Amino acid sequence: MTETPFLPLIILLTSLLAAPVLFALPESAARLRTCINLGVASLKVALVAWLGWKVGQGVIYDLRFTMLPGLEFKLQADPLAILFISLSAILWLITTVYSVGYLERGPHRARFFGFFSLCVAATVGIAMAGNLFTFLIFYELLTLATFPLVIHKGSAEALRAGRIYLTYTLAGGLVLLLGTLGLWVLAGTTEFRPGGVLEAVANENRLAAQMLFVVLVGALGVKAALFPFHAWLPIAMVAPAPVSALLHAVAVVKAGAFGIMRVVYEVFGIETAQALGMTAPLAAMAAITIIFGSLKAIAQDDIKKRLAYSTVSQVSYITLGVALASPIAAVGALAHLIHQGLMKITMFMAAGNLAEGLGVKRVSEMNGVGRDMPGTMLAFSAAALAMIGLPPLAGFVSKWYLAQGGLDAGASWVIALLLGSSLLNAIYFLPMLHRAWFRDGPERAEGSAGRHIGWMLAAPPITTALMVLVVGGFANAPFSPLEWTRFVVAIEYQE
Amino acid sequence: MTPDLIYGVTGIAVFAIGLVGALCAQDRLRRVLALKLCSVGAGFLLVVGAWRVPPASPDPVPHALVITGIVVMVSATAVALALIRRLQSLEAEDDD
Amino acid sequence: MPLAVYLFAVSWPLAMAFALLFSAARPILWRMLPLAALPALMLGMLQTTPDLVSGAWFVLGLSMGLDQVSRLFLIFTATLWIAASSAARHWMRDDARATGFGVLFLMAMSGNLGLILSKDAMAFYGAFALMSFASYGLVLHTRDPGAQSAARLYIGFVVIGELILFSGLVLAATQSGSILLADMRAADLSGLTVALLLVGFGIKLGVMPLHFWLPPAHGAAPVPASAVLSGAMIKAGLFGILSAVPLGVVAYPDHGTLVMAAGMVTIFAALLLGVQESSAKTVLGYSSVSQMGIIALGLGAALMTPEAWPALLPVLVFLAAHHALSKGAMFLGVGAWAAQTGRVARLILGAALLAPALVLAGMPFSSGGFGKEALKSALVLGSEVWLPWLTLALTLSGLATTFLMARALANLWTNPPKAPRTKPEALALPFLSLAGVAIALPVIWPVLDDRIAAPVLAAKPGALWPLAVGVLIALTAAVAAYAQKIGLRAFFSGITAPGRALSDQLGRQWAAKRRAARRVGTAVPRSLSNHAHRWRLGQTAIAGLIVAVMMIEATATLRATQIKTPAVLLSAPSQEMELDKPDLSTDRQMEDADAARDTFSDRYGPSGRSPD
Amino acid sequence: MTDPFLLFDLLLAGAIIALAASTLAVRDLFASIVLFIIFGLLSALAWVRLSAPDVALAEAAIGTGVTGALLLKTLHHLRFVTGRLALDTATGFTPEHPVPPAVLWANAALCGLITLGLAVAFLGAPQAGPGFDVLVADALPQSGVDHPVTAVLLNFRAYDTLMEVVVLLAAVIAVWQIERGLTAAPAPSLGEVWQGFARLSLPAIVIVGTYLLWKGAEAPGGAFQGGAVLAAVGLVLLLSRLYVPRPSHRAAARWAFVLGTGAFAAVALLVASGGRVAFQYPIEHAKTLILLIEGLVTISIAVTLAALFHGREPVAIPNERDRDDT
Amino acid sequence: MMIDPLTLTLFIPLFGAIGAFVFPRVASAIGLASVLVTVGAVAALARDILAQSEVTIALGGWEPPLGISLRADGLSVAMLAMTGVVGLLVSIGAFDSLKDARQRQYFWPLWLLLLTGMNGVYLSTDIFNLYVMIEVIALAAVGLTVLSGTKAALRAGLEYMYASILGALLFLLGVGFVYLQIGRLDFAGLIAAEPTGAMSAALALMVVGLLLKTALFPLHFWLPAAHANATAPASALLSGLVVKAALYIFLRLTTYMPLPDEILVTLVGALGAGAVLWGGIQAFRAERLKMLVAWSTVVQIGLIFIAFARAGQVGLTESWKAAALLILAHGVAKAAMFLSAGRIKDEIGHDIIRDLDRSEIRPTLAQFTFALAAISLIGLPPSLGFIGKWSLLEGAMAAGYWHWVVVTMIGTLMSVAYFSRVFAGFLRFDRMRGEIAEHKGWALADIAPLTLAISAISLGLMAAPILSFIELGYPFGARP
Repeated sequence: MTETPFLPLIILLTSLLAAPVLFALPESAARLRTCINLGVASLKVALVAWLGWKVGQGVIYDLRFTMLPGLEFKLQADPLAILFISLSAILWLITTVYSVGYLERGPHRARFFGFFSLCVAATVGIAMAGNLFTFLIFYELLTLATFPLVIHKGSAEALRAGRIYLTYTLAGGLVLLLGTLGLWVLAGTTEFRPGGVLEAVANENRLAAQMLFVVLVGALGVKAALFPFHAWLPIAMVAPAPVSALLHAVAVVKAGAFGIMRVVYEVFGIETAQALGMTAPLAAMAAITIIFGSLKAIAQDDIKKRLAYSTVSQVSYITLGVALASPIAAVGALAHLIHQGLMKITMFMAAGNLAEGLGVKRVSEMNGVGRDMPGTMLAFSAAALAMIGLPPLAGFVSKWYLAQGGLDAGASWVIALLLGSSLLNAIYFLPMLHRAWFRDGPERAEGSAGRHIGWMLAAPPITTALMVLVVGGFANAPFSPLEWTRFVVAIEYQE
Repeated sequence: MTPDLIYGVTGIAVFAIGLVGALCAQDRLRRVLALKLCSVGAGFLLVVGAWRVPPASPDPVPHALVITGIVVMVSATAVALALIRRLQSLEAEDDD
Repeated sequence: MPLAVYLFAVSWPLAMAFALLFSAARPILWRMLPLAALPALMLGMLQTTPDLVSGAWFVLGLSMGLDQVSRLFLIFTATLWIAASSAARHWMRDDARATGFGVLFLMAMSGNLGLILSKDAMAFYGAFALMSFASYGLVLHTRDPGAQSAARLYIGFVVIGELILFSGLVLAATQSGSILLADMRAADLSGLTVALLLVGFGIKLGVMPLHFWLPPAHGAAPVPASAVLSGAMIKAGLFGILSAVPLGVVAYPDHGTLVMAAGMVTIFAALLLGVQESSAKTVLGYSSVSQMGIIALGLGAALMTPEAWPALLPVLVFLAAHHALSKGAMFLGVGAWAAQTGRVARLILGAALLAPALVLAGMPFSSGGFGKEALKSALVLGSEVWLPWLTLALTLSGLATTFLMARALANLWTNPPKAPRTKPEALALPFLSLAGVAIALPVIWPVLDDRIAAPVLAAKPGALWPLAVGVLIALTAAVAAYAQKIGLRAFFSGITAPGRALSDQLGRQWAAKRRAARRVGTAVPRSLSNHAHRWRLGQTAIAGLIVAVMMIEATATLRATQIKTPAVLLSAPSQEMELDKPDLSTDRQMEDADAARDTFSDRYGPSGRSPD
Repeated sequence: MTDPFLLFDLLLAGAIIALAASTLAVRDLFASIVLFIIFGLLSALAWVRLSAPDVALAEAAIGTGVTGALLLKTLHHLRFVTGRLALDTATGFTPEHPVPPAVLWANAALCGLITLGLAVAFLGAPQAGPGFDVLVADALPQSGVDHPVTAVLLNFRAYDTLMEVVVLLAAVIAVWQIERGLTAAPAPSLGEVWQGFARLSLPAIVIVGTYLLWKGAEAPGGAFQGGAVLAAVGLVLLLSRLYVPRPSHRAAARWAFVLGTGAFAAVALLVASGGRVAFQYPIEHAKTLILLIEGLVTISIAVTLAALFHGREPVAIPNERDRDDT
Repeated sequence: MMIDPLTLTLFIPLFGAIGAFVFPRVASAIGLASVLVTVGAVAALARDILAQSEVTIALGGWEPPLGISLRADGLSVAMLAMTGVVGLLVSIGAFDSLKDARQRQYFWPLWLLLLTGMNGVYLSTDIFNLYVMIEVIALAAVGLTVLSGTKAALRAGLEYMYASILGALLFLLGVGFVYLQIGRLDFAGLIAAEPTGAMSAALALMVVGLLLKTALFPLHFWLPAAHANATAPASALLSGLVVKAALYIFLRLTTYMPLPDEILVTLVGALGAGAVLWGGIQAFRAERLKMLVAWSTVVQIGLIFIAFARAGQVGLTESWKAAALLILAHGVAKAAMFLSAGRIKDEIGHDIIRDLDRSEIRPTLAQFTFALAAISLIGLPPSLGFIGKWSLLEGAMAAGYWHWVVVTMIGTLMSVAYFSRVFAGFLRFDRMRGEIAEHKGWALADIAPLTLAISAISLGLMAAPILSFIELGYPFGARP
């Protein structure tokens, strides 16, 4: 059943068109800007919900537009895309609220929100890209839109971080371009198709297909912060808290992970990828990243850096789940895409609140913050415990499926890996909670307790923390991310 | 040995001399002169091409082309020389 | 061999000890120290057949000689003593009490060698006592409180042991009617006698619960002394049992049960006690205790079932030699390691230390592995009830030894024993030689006596996994302990430290390279562009390009003309032909254009005007 | 060897090459320019020998005459601004970092190779090969003029000619643009004595120029040659200070510059509006139109060339007489 | 009384130039109006092309080879359209930004003559006519180069003049050889020509002459100074449009002449690679913003030639399409970039890259425009530059010419490197001495480059229609 194909386009355009308007607004028109921001974000959530409903009913959206002979710009709304856009739409709304509060009196707000909007548009585009070519377009757009956000502070440090970020991601993008071209030349199409498009090529020219896999996954691995390419992520921490939150939870790293998913499932096809012998190395890479990221996280004292390394580790769960080539693991991976986003955004916003409200930026300064900011720290704690994988929180669900999937795929080492990783998670998160709740902090004088953070800063992390609870606690309920994930996996595995 | 051969080679030689000058000369005026020699050389080639063994009259088209070329060249020379003069003035002002 | 030779072998160290009292002779004697045990070694090597000589005049009649077992004991004991004295020579170079040490050392040596060569109870007992009491001085050598208490403990046990042993020997002599050890061994000794003998020798052997003296003494004595204490002297206890107790002749099931139980307890209790120690040498001492537990298992089995004895004997001898050499090497190695000042030397020696440690832990294809497996197969002949437990215990003993070795090495790292720093490399040599011998034991053994070696070497080479598991757990424990010590965060950042250091290093190098590259990168283009500008290379390029293109085109043209007939080229095409061609091509182009337009219209629909 | 002109040809060719080489070789710029003028005249002679009198005329008048005058003026300017008017010689500019001789020799060697290649190509090309002869001869009756060169210039390839005039226009605009605001420009002057000569010769030159223009329709000569000769009038006027451009003349000058171009283009376009294509003169009016165009173009060329010689646009210069030099 | 748009395309700017010259006071108005009308004529022509796929007019009713005919096909109309639209927007920018009355007075006639020349080039089918046209372009362009009247500009202009004249004369001599060999000068004659020595010589001379005018490395020596020192609108025209004229002629000649030998194609590609690398290095070293942009032009020209050579002789027809896309992309984006660079310079007062961040005034819109243009020049999606680069890489990969892929990739990375220097200058705020000054507001001169930059990006979405359009009339010698 094909319906008017414009709904995806409208969803894309909501934020894409909001950007120029936001750019054009004068710096002083704060209220109007907030209205536009929240209005568009809410509209988008509504549209996405509608889209999700329709897709759930089996409607297929497919919008094509020829850019070069044979090469199409294609937007589609398959269930996998819905999964990712819902995440981005909802979290965008929440982050927008948070950003409005965070940047209340900061400079360059017009620029910030404009690029913020573009960034989300790019994410939506990535989600709905119907072929690798379209994906590439939005992937690069994402790089460009996030760069000004990363260097928003305009300091030398921020610029250095921005340069490193740009170097990594643009180089990755260039390699992705190469890979896309390679795909185009080899397969004659860049279409995403469940089951992949490369089976014939893989039989014919195994080496070329393998190289293509390495190139594509390597390129996407840059944004997914896979082990040797992860260095930009902790450095990009100089960005303002909402940006970090968005970067880590939704936009950049997820774009990479999502891309890997698309490439493995819909460009190569999981069977072809396995036949090429490429999934095992990928799983190994992911495993290394998981452990490495956790170990690095333990050594960090800067809260945001610790969270950043935690992201390096956690995002690789997704890659791992994809690489295990088991439908159950795939469910875990997809669920983790959502769950990690919720958990990590909570933590980053909480960290931002600590910095804003109390000036606390280091773990060693966290003593007693639980008493000073109970709401924020409760949210943080919930997310941290979820990360460790305590039932019934969200993190547990995805880890459970990953472990099951590991067994299913005959890779029992995954269990050990997950246990080890959870242990490491505990090692770096629990001390934070211990400090926050069980240690007495320095006396913070009444007046100097930092500025009072408004509800716009306080509410978002609590909201997302609640969502962490809900998606974990009601994982099996209809319309939960997990259910949707199962739906997606059934398609990808063509069951 | 007919005139067209002689003058054709002459034209090429003149062009080559002009080319050497254009590439090697460092004085501004001399470079203009060299380019002008090149244009004469090119003119020679066209005129030679137009030549027919008398009593046949020559092909008029190349003649027209060469005339055009000459006018174009004088225009270009004039602009180049104007530039040179202006630069000379500016540089002289700086020296003062 | 004449008796004189035996006497010489025994008294030569004594003579040296005596000469050492004279200061003038000391330098040369210290240099000769390694030679002290050489006659005994030569004797052992040369006297390949059993031999018994007597001198009726001495005391109650002296009998000396060698048999199959004692020869082997002599050889490894002498070897160990030679290595230890080589080490002692350097170890004691600057020691204030070197002379005293030397004298006592030589006396203990003499006693040790003497008891092996003795064939009668009197001589044996005398030599045994000489050795034991001389060793007291060795234990006490440093005179510090630890040494004093260790020595106190030691001497207490020695005294009691000597007393019990004396009673035992006396009873045995009575019951057998001979003072010849061989006769006692063949007699049907009473249970009490055997018990006394076992306890007396057991104290030397260090089997629990008679072990208390051993670890502190080993820890307190200077390294060369520890080496012989642990390697050679406790084997004297075993030797005594082998010589005096009628093993394989009479069954003593109760004794056997007790000894076996003690052995099993020893193996693991020593582990539990040992890992708590913080001195490497003490831990090594416990390891000796634990190893003696293994030997006790063999002894117990033999006591219970005499039928197993022929199979057990070679194994026990082999185990004794194995332990003597490896443990001696370990002690010497520990000393040598501690004496090293250079980082590299320590690293090398540390690595070398792993060799005897692994041998002790029963690495497959080492003497430890063979010994343990051989013991297992020999025990098959023993009590069936005990067998599974014995096998398990033996297997797990590898684990225990591994832990102890790991613990010892860890202690060595954190808490190295005091050591002289004069000639560190000289101390390394004896260690390395002895370690070499220890490793090569499975090869040397059949050369010495292939009959006794055959059953041992026929055994399986041993299993790796106990060792591996032991190492793993030990490492884990070490890591955990370390982490505990420095704090978790510091620990984990420490784990990544090498990576960080490496990346820092790489980063620095990279940065340096980058700086250099940047210098080059700025200088080269600048100079290039300056020169290109000054030399006006652009102008040259014009001429160069014309030449290049002309040449390329000329070649292409030549190639083209070779294909075609030259006649076409030379004759100018006629005017008509010239005029025809463009028309044709124009027509063709028009058709093509239509085609293209059609495509365009098809593709973009109404935007292209229909070609009406 | 039967041709008696062969020796002449050879000598002339040798002289031309020698002059070309020495033009660039001599150190003194003035000598260089003079040699160049002689070279140009001899080239014109050679072209006459090649039965191209139109080209020869154009080369002599424009390529040599006007160009020579421009070069001399520039040299004068150089001497003026560097304060070396009194010196007899001008050796030109010596760069701070001279190009190494090796590079120069490399250039020369490469040029030698190029010459060789071109010569081979030339000798390999068909002699008196294909051309437009027949086509022109066939079309000449419809062109409206009798002289084939003029027909080509103003009818068959009138588009080229229009663009050529546009080049001239572009040049004068560019020159005015370049020299705008330049006040301290020397104006070479021939002095009072020449004014008399000028008064006498001017009418004669005007007549010659107009004749050339008129003749162009059926014999060698035409707009460009005529224009050049008329431009000589301007030169003489300017040099002798008989005519001093004033700012008020600017607008007129502009009109004069664009007159030819504008008229040419307008005619081309106007004929196009009548269902024809551009430049397609109605056969009955062809001669008239061509003559009209030629006449206007001649005026424009003459004024433009004179303006190119004069350089900057007319500006008010106080005490102009004081600035006279030479 | 309808005059065909083809002719109008040529004559309107000519009359405009005349008008703007004669009436200097209203030069701007006349100029702007003429460009606008020209664009209209081009649009009409484009409509004709869509209908007939090519339009040919024999001027004066004289068919070639005697006469000269004008021919418009997809490619030439695309070039005309690019020239017209970019020119129009640059004109709008110039309308606002040229403050000096005298500059304005001369800018318009020269620019309109330039437009005449370029339009002439794109419509011409006669190589001698092309010679005259490139001279028109050369003189007008030199006039624009030195519009600012600074010494640096004059020096650069003079060097440009020498290069232009020499290039044109080489071309002229080539024309002479063509005449010697085949006795005619029209494209149709060229197609029919046999390869001979004279044709080889002609080709060599014409190709090198054109490369000199296009400023392909190592013949680029005149370009950076000339483009960097001109006033902003002039730079935009010179960099965005003028070099393309010679490139276009090169394209036509290689299509019509019995050229392309594999080695020659490779040579040209290698020179392109040299341009990409050397230009990239120099752009990275550049101290001034406009100099950086000028070097980026050298790089882009190199890229276009790599596109030409991407698949060797076999894929030449297809390769030209990639090159054509890059030509269009560069024209639009570079004009935007020069205009915005000029705006930045006007607002800040200098264009030293290192000190851009010291300024308290941040012309954000111009900076944004610059960044957008850079996106297209770097070749990031979905810009037209990206599409061009995509086509380039696709062909090179399909043909297995990996060296061109590598060079292009390196060039792209280098372009990121040198442009990010500029972005850092835009976005750094911790080196200012005072507070950020209030943005002066938008000007017409901001709108023009912004429009250009946005088109450079969004034209990428229309690449397929553009490609189909430029194929109309088979300008690439495609003979299906």
